Amino acid sequence: MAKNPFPLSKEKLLDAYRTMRTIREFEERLHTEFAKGEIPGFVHLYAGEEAAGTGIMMHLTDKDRIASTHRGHGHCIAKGVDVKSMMAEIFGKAAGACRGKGGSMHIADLSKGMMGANGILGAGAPLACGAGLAAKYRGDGGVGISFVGDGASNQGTFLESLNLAAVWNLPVIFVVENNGYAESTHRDYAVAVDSYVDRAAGFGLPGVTVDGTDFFAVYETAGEVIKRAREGGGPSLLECKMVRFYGHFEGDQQLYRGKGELEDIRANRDCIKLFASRIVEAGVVTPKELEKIDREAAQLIEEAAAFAKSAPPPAPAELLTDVYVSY
Amino acid sequence: MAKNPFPLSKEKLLDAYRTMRTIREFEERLHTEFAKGEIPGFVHLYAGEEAAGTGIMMHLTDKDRIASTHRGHGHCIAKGVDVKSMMAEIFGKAAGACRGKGGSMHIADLSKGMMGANGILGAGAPLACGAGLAAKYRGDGGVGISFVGDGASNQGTFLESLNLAAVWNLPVIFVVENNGYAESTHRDYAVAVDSYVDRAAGFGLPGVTVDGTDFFAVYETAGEVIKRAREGGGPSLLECKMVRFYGHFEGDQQLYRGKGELEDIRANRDCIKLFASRIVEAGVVTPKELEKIDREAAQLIEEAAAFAKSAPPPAPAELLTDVYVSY
Amino acid sequence: MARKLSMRQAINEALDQEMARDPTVFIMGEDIAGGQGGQGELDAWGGPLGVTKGLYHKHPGRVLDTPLSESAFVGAAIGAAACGMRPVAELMFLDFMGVCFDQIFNQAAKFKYMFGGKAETPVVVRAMVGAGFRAAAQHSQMLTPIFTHIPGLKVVCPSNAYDAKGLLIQSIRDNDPVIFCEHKNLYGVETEVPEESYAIPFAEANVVRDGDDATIVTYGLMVHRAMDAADALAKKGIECDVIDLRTLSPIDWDTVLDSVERTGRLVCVDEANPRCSIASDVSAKVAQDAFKSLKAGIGMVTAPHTPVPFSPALEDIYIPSAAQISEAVQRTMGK
Amino acid sequence: MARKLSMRQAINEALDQEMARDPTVFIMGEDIAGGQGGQGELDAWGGPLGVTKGLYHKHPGRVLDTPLSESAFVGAAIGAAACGMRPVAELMFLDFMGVCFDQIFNQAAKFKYMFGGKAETPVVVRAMVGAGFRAAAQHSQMLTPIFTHIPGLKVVCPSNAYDAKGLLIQSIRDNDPVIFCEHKNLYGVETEVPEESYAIPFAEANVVRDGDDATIVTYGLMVHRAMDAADALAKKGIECDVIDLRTLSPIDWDTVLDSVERTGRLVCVDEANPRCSIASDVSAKVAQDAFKSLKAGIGMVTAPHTPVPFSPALEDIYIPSAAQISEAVQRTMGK
Ligand SMILES: Cc1ncc(C[n+]2csc(CCOP(=O)(O)OP(=O)(O)O)c2C)c(N)n1
Ligand SMILES: Cc1ncc(C[n+]2csc(CCOP(=O)(O)OP(=O)(O)O)c2C)c(N)n1
Ligand SMILES: [Mg+2]
Ligand SMILES: [Mg+2]
Repeated sequence: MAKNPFPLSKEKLLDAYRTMRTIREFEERLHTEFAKGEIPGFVHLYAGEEAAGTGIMMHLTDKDRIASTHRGHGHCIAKGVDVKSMMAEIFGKAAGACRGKGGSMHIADLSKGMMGANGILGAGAPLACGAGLAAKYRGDGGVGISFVGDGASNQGTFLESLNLAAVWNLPVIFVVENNGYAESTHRDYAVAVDSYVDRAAGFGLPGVTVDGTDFFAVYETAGEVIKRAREGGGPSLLECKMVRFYGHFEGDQQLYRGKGELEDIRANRDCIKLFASRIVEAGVVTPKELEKIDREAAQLIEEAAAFAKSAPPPAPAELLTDVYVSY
Repeated sequence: MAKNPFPLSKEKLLDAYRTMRTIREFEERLHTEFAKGEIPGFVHLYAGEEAAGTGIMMHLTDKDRIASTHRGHGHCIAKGVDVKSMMAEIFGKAAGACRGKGGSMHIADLSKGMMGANGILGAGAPLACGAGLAAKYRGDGGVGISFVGDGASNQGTFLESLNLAAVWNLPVIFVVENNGYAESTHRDYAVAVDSYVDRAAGFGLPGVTVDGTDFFAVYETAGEVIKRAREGGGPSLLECKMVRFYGHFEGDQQLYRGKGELEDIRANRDCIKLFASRIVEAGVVTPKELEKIDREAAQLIEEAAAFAKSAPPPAPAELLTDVYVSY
Repeated sequence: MARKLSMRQAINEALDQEMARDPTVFIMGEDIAGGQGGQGELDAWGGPLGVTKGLYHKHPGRVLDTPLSESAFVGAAIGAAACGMRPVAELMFLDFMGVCFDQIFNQAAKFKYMFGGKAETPVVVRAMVGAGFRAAAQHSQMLTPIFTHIPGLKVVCPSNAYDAKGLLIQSIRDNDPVIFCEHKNLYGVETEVPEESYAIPFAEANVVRDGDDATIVTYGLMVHRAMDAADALAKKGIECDVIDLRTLSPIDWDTVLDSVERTGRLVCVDEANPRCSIASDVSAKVAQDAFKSLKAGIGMVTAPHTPVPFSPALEDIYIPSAAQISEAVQRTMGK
Repeated sequence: MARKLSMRQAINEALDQEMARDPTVFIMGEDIAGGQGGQGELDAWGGPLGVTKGLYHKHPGRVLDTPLSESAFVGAAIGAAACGMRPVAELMFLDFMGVCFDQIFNQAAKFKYMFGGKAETPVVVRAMVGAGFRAAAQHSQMLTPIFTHIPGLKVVCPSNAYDAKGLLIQSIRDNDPVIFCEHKNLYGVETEVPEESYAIPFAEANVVRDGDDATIVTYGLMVHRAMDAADALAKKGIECDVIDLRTLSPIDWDTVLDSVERTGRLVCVDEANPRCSIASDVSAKVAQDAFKSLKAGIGMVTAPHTPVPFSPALEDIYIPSAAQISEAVQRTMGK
């Protein structure tokens, strides 16, 4: 085997691959199940964007907390939320991560530092500031990570949070997942600056843009900004330029895409393929090792889907639990 | 008389002086009346900041619209709102600009393009965008001007508006009136960038900072950005660095100010004194001419105060008018 | 008038006709056309549920896609309204009000009063409401009571395509800010809708069924559940007035009070949560002004005091049902 | 217990004692200390009305001044609460909710339910409410009904210093998000307040006066108007129960229903606007569950359906008065 030229051990590289493959399998399975009419509600898939969530989350432990978006499955999986319980949640079952009450847009697992997917754009940013504030109070070295899309980067809640984190010097990273679209609207229609680094600068935050389909670029840059935050160096903004493989939500025909655009990104900007060929070409891992993980991921998702489908729905009494009911 | 080296005719210079003096008299009178307990509610004075509002408003006509702040008296006067009706409003009288229903924080006169003082920080920014949008629709060359304080510049509503105006290329100017304080908190605690020009850049807007106590600096720069907006060149941000002569609101002891700070700004950064000495020293106007205006302004305010005090309050039936009452 | 339209089409037609009639009308919202800035189709979406589809090409320059900044664009609509335009802003889901509520309740709603009658703000904010879409807690709320509470706002919630067209046209012509609530589960439901333009006045409730035994007061999707309940009750010999309020603010008290004075029994049905709801509001009014006519305690059927659950198993029992309504009516009859 | 404190002091003491007791408690808000970043005094304000004065130096690092960004800092308080802290965020005027409502009603209020019980959000949002300060339409609203409508929020509104201390301590210890409403016209009013820490449980209304002829239900400043009315009525031989709800959500229905079952007459008093108000909510509950006991139509005394006017001449008649309350009581007695 060749010498490992990467900033991660072989084991960690395989971990990263497994996380990305698991997310991809998860999302592709949802795509199929949704088309079959098996899944209720709105489902936003993270397929194509796996390298970003994975590259960032590899630096985190359970005491680090993330606030996610409507497109949260990938973040959940990378943060260690149980895949079966996620699948059951999305199918609306009692065994779901949120006992079926949240669904795709509201998966959370506080014990893993996952503060929730969020149906409201930009809403996670102050929550991540709160996580950073709590960590600062406790002095436990934890960080808060806020995810936001290119479209949601125009929400006042997010923008205020950039300032708050800067003036309070919070250990918070604002990740802008720039996949080029907000629903059907192109990013360039809705944002008048070329780079989010400029926007960060407008609030006094260091910012950096990386190719979000390049796992290593994300991993290394995230490592730097997270380390700085842990050491009291304050917040940063990290823009990941990435691509979305499916529609905004399931059911979207994507007529707004240019001709050949989807084919092109799938062929040339598939972060998992890119990652796999890098580590294989460097001779650090073998195709066989990856294939094994592929099979295991497929198996895991198959099990999760079977589990979710056969699991019972929440009992009617669940309607009134988990909230103060005064009426 | 010497040749006029200023960008304004002598007549216009005297107009500007009159506006500023009128604002100053108005505010000083309120200060006195408030101390005597004659004025209800919260009153925020614009004294010390006159050059900014005046220098900007001299470029506007009634079809240009402004959205003001809680510190709105100066904007109103400079935009041509009747001083007597303003005074009556602040005293809560039926003859007030808003028939006594609005008070100091809600003076408006749509016929003058004054869309209202506003009790909610940052709330005027989208309204000014709306004014710009309406002007753009009509193609009438009008502009919308949004005023916001240094503190309110951290409101999401304001920040979103910068982006909206940029991506829609609206004829809107965002004026940041940076008087160094938000209530008792210093600007530098709450904003992590040195200049609002950086913040504007983060949204793709040209920005410029001027000495807001220098009437001519404001006047010339405002002229440029307003002209550009009228011609379809889009929005700008204009930061005016200025000083507040009184407390945040009347009653504020200002213990948060540094020793000698108030004395210093009053002595050295009084925009009216600075303006007067510039135009007198240039030999364009005489002290006598200014004194005459001083007397007239004092007289006007005296009359306005007398009018306001003796005016009757709104009739009880007014409680239920001007709103749909369904209950 | 045999032509049938879905509520989605009726709303589209109302917007289309008002834009054609009045050059100051324009519409804006997120992906209200769609495809802006990209390489593909323009008007790719016509709003997430396709309600505004087709208007972009028909009314060039008057269908504005917005960045995802509700405070800014809803506020801009309000500002433009104060400057003489008649904008219709789409908030997508009314649940998103939380990021722009100030512009609605402290600005638009208050201008006229605060400014002593010297301002008009003829803006319409359209938004989807209601549960049943498996869209979970942040995309399924009614929230109508919150807007109804605020003086200066008008609140409209049609139950069918015909009303939707006429009420939306009225909303656009009205000089006050209007919150126009579209139940997402009614978009596909068809009724006969005349092609010509017509306006339905506010504060005129619709008695959609007559009966002398009890009065059911409701609005929106719940009108259909109430009709189902009334049908079932009729089989048991109980005949109900079913009142579709259509507008919640202003509200047509006369129709409600007249009916209760005749029937002596009232059940208020609301898909919103119970506390400080439309159901409690109507109940209180009747308990105040028609107490003497009441033969029994008022019945209320509302969603429970919980967020909207995601799981279909729970959401289906969250939404008030025809069975609950008919039980409530029977309770008022001592059964 | 002869020591008297104003409500302002009582709130300050509650914050002080809870911060001393529990290291996870901290407070934040605009100018909550004041003077940050400047050359002059720190803790220069202690909040715009001085409520938090003195805490800054007593609890170093735990009194955080914020930029003027309510969504960000209220949201940060909520986020910190979800991470095990017990923050108390001051929103200054509850009227400012419009710029941060999403964080309160879609985030804090819903976490526990949406996440299947796997999250707690023990945050308190303190804010001033109410009219009478000549602060006009955007700084004088009650807005309590809006928060009461939302499942997952608890809503507290004390009428005096004693209750304020005990209820605030309970609010901080409670595991749900609490909206703590402080009537600005009560800050200066003194009552006896024990020095030691004590918590007043939620959903325990206070019967502040006994009488068998009619029940007056209210909260906040209106408790004082209701007491004045009851005093005046007593002189005419009419004796009223006056119920101070103290917490609006959860609410103590038992005390209300018990009283009405005894008196048979109800007047609900609310400083909020009438539609979908606390007054209508209580009226509806009684019309539903204690109808048989009612001897007369329910009376409601609320602010009118208008924004709060600035002019003292108008504001004074906007706020419900003792005279209106006593007239309403007399009306229920057929007088
Ligand atoms: C406050 C708010 N406004 C609008 C929406 C509706 N919405 C959901 S996702 C979305 C597009 C988000 O785009 P982006 O932030 O780029 O994220 P992406 O979907 O590309 O991951 C919109 C408009 C929402 N959920 N919340
Ligand atoms: C949304 C909102 N938050 C808080 C306040 C309370 N408030 C009124 S004025 C003010 C300070 C504003 O400072 P700045 O924007 O610098 O304006 P200045 O008073 O200095 O002119 C604050 C916090 C408010 N009115 N609205
Ligand atoms: Mg995107
Ligand atoms: Mg300032």
